[in-house]
Amino acid sequence: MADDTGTPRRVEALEAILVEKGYVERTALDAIVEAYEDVGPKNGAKVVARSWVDPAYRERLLVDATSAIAELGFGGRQGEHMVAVENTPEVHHLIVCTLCSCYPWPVLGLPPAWYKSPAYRSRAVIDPRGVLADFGITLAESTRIEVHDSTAEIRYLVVPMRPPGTDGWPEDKLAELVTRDSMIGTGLPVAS
Amino acid sequence: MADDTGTPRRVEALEAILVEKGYVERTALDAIVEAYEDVGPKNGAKVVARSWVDPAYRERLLVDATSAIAELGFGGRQGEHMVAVENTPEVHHLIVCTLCSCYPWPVLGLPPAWYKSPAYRSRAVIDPRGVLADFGITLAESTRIEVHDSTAEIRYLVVPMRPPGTDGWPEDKLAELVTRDSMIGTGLPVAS
Amino acid sequence: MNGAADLGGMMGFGPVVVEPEGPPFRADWERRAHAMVIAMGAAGHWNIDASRYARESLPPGEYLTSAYYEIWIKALERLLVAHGLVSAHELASQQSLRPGAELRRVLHPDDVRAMLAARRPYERPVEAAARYAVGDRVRTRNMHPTGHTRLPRYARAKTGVIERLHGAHVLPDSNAHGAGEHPEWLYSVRFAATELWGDDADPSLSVSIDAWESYLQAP
Amino acid sequence: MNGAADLGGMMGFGPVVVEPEGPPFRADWERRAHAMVIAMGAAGHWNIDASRYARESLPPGEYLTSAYYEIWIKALERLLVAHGLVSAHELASQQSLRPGAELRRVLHPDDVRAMLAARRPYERPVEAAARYAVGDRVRTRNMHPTGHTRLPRYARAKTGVIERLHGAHVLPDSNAHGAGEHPEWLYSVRFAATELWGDDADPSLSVSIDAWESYLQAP
Repeated sequence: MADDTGTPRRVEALEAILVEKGYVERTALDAIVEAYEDVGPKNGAKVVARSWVDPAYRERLLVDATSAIAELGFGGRQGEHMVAVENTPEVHHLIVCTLCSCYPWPVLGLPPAWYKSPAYRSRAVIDPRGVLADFGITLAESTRIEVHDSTAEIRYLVVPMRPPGTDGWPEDKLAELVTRDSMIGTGLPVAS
Repeated sequence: MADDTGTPRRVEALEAILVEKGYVERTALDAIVEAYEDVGPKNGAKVVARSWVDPAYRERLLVDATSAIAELGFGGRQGEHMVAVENTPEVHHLIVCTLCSCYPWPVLGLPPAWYKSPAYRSRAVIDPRGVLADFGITLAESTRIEVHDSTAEIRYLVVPMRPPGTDGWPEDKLAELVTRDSMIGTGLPVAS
Repeated sequence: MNGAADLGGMMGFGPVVVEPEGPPFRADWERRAHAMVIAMGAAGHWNIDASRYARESLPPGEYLTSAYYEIWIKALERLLVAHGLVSAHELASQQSLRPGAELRRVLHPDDVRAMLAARRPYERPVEAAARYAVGDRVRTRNMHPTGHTRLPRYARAKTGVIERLHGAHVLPDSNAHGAGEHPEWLYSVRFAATELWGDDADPSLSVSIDAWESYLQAP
Repeated sequence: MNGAADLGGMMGFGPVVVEPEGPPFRADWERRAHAMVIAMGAAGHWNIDASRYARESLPPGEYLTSAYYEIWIKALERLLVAHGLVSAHELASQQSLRPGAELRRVLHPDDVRAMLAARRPYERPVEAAARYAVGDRVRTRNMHPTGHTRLPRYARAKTGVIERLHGAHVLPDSNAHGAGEHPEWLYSVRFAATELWGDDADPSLSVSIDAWESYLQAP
């Protein structure tokens, strides 16, 4: 949808204007870009894996996610007020921001394009099973779905169910099973 | 908003395809175009002027507008089920079609672009006084506004109030005061 | 459907751009587009409700950035393709690549005036008596079909008063999808603006819609 | 406002185009746009709610046909102009034509990491006790402000149940317009899909929103 030539030029021109006026330093922009290259769903995967192996941590995560996540060193912008919601055989959680693109940056990184798309934002709250089908996911009809629309500064992290056949796995190997989408609710952990 | 070159070419190409396939005859299209050049708000103005001078006609118009309008020779497509609503010092009527562009073709002709615009369709039902202000109209605060959203095949005609100082005027002179917008509710008759 | 066409109550479009009274077309392609839609409608392969559904089904961004007769022509193209009368490839290449199909009816130039002047009422006889009478309080249903409906979003799950009966009319919700006319009683229902838009709304304002009986329930 | 950003329940956008896990940016201009929005946000001339309001105020057709970071950059341009930091003429000519104004704060490269890692909570102390408790039934207000709000249209005038208390948070409806933080208790409110979407909705589905106390009333 972006104009393939107009928009990059527009952005470049704006940067030049802001720099010339002394409002931004190019190296500050570089530093922001660089900072977000490092942040991604691997952070959240560590949180989930820890909750799978450490019942006390799981408890803390479900009661005060912001603090529990900070224990692992994650936090900051767009993660100030975290809530973790846990999938069970009875309930599946799905996160959306219908009004814009609210997303827990410190644990999942910046959101993928589909998360910000009108297709996802419009349909997640009225037809989540249809949305899950777009992701190749079919839940049991008996599974309830709870959709969380991030309308405030609360950021949600889905704790997916630990896959069967992973007893005794070390935490870092478990973390590899935890996909970005499984922590949004549009996916499941990789089959072990 | 229309692509100034792409759309005319697209329409022309479609016409050529339909003609080549034998689906439409160009002269039939010409005849449709010609037919709607003749139809305009002057028809509705005659209806309104008649209702101003003939109390029995006014009564028939308010009870069964389709038949009353047919008395003057107007009717047909997009005028099958007419309802006339009369402005008074207490109530001002405003017509809109929020869902598309329903409009009483036989009495008002084809709708102006603004009638079909998102700006008009979105705002007429929630902020009609703001819409009227765009048309330069300010009603008394004590005047109630009744908006009619044309969601079915009923087509509405507003009968505006007869301007003061027109006693004894002949019908055809009165009709000249009746503007298109005054029969939609976005205008008032021309001051006499 | 909850498409881009359902505009009542939306914000952000700016002021209405008023035009003086005059010819309704601003370019010749608009005249031809309008005429083609009417001529192909006369062919009898689809009805007015199907046309409206084709228009409101355009992707919302496209709907809102198209001139009105562009919406009409894009919807006409979709209907032609859906009914197998023109192929998508023909539209893309802007030329006819195979002979036309057999149309149910081809509009002849001599018949145009009579066709446009003809009343084609949407009222139908029904056996059932009207369930509601003028003055009755009714509540609109909270419904969000993916198909066509003429109950706008702003007027769903709202309580109003029956203002007029219009007889029984063809139901667009089924007619648009070739599922029959299923005529139902049609009513004007009037709502206080405070019911539609909340306590901050203008108390001197009311809005009526025309609503089929199945859109309504007891309050 | 009832702008194009308020997308919950709309239809016609087609399926979700799924992407594999990977870098969130698809072009370099997206990286720069994102970084500029953050850097100019750090200058302190507007807050996050004002940024959101600038985005949702874009003309709906433009909003829906813009890539997401285009929306961000267009809104940033509007904020810069509204705050007198860049002129519309400078944007149109794509060059700076006069010296910059005095910014409240210029983000230094060395401070970037610390700024991004800092918690900047939106919770505020308030004296008032929370009016509602977990399990209480509440009804959302029917409100249609022209200004910013975070109560989506699909969840207005609907009855739900308090699911969580989040403390008192900055109220976007006033903060977006520079009218103060006016913190209020913030709740998760859960609605049955049948309440939001009617009897035809999936009975196994619920949707929660986070709602400030002034969005709620007794049912």
